[in-house]
Amino acid sequence: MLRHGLIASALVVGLGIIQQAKAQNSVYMPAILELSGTGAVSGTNFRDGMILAVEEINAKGGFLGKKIEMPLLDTQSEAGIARLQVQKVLDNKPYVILGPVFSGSVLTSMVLAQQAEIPQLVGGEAAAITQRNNPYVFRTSFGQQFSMPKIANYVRDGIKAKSVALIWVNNDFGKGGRDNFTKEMNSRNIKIVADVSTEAGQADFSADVVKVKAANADAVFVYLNEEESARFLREARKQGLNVPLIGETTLLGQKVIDLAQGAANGVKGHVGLTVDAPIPAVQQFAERFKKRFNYVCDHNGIKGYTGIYFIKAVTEKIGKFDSKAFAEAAHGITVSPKDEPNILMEATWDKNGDINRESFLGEVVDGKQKIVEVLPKLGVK
Amino acid sequence: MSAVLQVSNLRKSFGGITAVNDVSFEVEEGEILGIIGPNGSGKSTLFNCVLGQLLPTSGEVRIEGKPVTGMRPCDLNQLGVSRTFQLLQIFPQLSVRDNLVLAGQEHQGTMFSRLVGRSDAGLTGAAEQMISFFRLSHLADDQAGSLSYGQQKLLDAAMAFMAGPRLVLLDEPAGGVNLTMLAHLRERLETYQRERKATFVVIEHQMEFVMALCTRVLVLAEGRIIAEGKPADVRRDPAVIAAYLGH
Amino acid sequence: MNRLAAAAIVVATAFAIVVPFFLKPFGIYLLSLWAVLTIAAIGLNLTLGYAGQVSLAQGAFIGIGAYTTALLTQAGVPYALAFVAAGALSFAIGWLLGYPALRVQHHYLAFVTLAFTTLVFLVLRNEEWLTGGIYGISGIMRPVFFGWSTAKPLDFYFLCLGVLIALSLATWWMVRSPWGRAFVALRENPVRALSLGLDTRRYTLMVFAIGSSLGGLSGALFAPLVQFLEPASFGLNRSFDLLLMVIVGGSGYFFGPFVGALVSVLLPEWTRIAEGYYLLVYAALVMVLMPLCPAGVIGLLERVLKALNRRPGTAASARVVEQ
Amino acid sequence: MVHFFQLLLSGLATGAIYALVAVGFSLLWQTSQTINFAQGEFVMLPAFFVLMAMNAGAPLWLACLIAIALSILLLGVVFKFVIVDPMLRHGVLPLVISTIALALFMKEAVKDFYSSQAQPFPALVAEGDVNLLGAVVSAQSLVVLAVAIVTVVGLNLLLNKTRLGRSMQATAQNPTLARILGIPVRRMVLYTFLVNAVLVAIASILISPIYLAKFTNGETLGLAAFVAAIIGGFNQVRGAVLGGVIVGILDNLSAAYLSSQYRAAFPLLILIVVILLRPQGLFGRAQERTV
Repeated sequence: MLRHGLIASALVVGLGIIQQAKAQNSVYMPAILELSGTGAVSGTNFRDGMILAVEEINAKGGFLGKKIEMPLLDTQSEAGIARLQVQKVLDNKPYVILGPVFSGSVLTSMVLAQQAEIPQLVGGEAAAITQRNNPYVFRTSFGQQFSMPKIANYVRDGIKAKSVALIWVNNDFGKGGRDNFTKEMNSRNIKIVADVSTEAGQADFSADVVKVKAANADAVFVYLNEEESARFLREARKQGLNVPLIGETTLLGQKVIDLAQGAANGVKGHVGLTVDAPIPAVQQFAERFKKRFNYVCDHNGIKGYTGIYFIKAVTEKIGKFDSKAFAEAAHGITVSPKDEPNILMEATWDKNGDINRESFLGEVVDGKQKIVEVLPKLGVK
Repeated sequence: MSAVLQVSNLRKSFGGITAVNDVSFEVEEGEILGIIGPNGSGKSTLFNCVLGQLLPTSGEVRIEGKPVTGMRPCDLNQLGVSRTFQLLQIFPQLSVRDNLVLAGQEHQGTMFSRLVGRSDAGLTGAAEQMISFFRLSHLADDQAGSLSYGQQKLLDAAMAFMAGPRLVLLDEPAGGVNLTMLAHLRERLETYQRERKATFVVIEHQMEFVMALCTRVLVLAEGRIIAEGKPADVRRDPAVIAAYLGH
Repeated sequence: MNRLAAAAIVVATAFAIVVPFFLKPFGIYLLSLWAVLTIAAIGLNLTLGYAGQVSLAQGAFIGIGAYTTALLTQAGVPYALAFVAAGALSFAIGWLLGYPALRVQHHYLAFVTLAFTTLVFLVLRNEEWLTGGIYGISGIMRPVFFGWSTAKPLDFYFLCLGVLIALSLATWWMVRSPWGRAFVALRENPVRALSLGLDTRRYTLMVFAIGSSLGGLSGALFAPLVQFLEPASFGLNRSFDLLLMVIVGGSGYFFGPFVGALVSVLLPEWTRIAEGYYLLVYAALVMVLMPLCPAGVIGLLERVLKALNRRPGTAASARVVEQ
Repeated sequence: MVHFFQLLLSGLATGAIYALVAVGFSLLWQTSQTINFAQGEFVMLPAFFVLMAMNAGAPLWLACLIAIALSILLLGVVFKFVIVDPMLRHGVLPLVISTIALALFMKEAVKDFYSSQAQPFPALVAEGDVNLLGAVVSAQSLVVLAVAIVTVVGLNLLLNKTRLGRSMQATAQNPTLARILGIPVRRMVLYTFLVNAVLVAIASILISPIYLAKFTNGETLGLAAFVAAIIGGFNQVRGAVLGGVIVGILDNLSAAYLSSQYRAAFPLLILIVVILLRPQGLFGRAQERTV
């Protein structure tokens, strides 16, 4: 309850009683994230990644001589509140808006940022985000319309599956993945023999495993949040489900591996961003992150971290703090570790604001994620 | 002309126990019928059956010849039957005046007119009369809950009269009321009955009260009528004495 | 006391009209939200505060109203019609939801309505063909009346305020009409009410239906305000929140919902100093405040005023007592 | 058929968890008219007591004891005297608000001061699965089931065979009468709060290896237990247990055979039907006190 907590944010500000004091030599980049509610895990990871980057940058005196001022605003994982937060920070003329992560929240709030001509750096992965020709929205990770084809190809060529069972979590993340995956399967005429929806926070997966088992498909595509993935994997092992389990970062992440306590072994899939990537820069980052927040960061941590450095790179390129110029310059830009080491991996942003990077095919081998293949950037469309 | 209230072969049993056993009686217009009997003799059950609060197992109830067995209390009330309760039943948070207006409003106009019409449903006058009739004028604006027990009893009765009913069933009106207040209540009831030609049925323990008030008395024991007649006669009836002593 | 109340109303209304001119879009947005939620809270206060029928479904009715409006307007139906439809549909569903109240009371009723709310959420989420499912409905336009576009925050705020005032007056009329007295009777003593010729059955269904329709009408404004609907915004939390508004404002007091909605919107803001821990502080504050004024803010005020000059409460300001 | 049996078995295991939570829930309701909307969070929290104790170096068994002690103190004593008692005389609703706020408070506290990430939790029994006529169930689930049964049987013995228990029941059913009979009602009420605290602690320790300790665990659990308690019968320990099992199994069967998207709906539909047709619950006694 008490959800209007944040809705109320700065009614006072609205009333003009308190004006947010903006230090002269700082640049205002508010972060609007899922800090409580169902998205808290993603939100806090994303936040900590950004905090780490901001601390590093400010320690070196900021960029273009300005330090980053990054107030954190909670969306409570609700789109309505996310929209309010964006509306709120827009009253203070931000340079760039960071977040949110939940696609639903992004889709509602990005219109406002667009009207105000303020760039927005989002964590959402729903395909729709970059399909509304909004020149001010930029991703920090693959949209599902990029990651799903990669998985689909793997299912077809790697596993050589003729039929798949599909288990997904019924929120906007899971539903989006499920819809895109289904599309890709149909286009490769691979049959979907089971389509199982699960609840966020579900604990008992026996019914779902029974269904998947009964479908006896050549492969199972698992698209759940980390904890649910872990619970599913345990149940799957328990009932001796022995077909290849394919997934995304949320199935192969180190956290899932730890939580699943052994049940994750043999799981395969596509990983957009992972701290286990065979790239020194990434692993050093993972070290720093662990040291600073003492937990293993997931892909959202990397998204937040690299996102900040993306902004730094673009800004230094245009040489001024100008939101419009930023948006123009950021389209089609390629940031490579040569110029900005902390971008970790070379990345390109296309005309829609979609990001394009190398990604990986991974497999869990005795309790560790092993990268079996590096997938090159997609040909820039 | 037919009786105002006509009860024939009324029977109510809960599981094994038969609380009211084949009771029949009639009440003529303008009568004040008293129903007495030891505790658990089925007086209140009888009342609740007559008033539709309970559905009788068998038997029939007629109001002015019209069968009303099992009719909902509110519909019965619309036919001009109203009641008071053994345990106080008022609306403590409402003012005394609002209690009375409420008691009358459902007899004014239609559901719709009650929404769009005057907020007092044109009953302020009637309410004031009733209030002063029961000598509660000084309390008209007080919350009913703040009244003394006796005053609440008066209010309870006043509410029963508010809609000008033809038949009023009073369930132990004297219960827990001190003697002065009791005399006052009785005098008011008699006056009202005389003025309005109303018909009363009174359940009461308080013998004196019944003897003084009622024109006819009916004695209930173990769910059956064991005696009936003028107060004085009933009082001397050995069966009655037995019933009370035996109890 | 009444003169005092009148004065307060005048001042408050003046504020509601003048203040937004000095606000930035966000402030105006919040005031609009306050107005919209107040309408729903007034409905709940009618069902819960006056008639004593516990309901945890008001949030669901905002959803029903909002989705009805969004779907109809996007199908080309004029907003005014959609607005009416939202109210009517909620009225009908509310009437049906009233039937359980004829059988069970108090906490059981709360459980039934709680279940109802969750069921509505599931339908909104799962029936994608109709409601857009988990993705929700976006791009909801703000209405235009005879050339007056409410697209701008200020215009839309005055639409909300106008509707709020109109509905408040209607409700005010109803609670001081015999109906209002009948509703209080349902709460205070249904048995006696029945014996006084009150058709408690009809009044119960009626109060549920009316309360719900106010929820629906609030939803009809909620949709164009947020311009995006997702099932999650109409889950249990919303209903709990409205319950909080009614209780904190003062259950059974006409102006309770106005204050309650304001508090529920402002309180977290006061805890803002606590930075990341604001929700923590907020929850703590609620737990501390509840015992201090269980009769809500207005209840507290009334006690104070009573202490000053002894005057009894009337039907319009009678408050719930759970026996 | 094997599938069906599998579903039944897993449903039973999950149901046992709900049952543990539901029992305390209805105990509180009976003795103090407390509808504890924070019951789910009550189960979420003790797991973190255990983790904290273990981080401080305590062995598992000790950590569990500490956790139980802490929850008796915080979720029993403090909850009663600080949250419930001041609110009770104001009726059910304000208290409902308070417990809802409490739920939020506990969630936020764990998230802010421990972690927002799900934590692996040590299992009391060795990992391992048991195969019963083709259906597989993890040893943990069996333990949960066993403990649930033991607890409930024990509780029933306590309530029906001991003087203390009978006093508690008397208090639950008719405080006034109990007071007349010279039963120290207030102490009895306190006991039920302590019993609840112990139950949730046990539940927490049992399920966290399966659920993983996370601040949001209470949300789903609380609602399920709540539904279970009402379906089974709000005024009966036995009722709450059977209710829990019914919900657990029903959830599995409906997810597998009816609709996984609406799996959450079926228990609720049952709830509505039960309340309307048999308010005292499937296994409840008819004479239920109203608020």
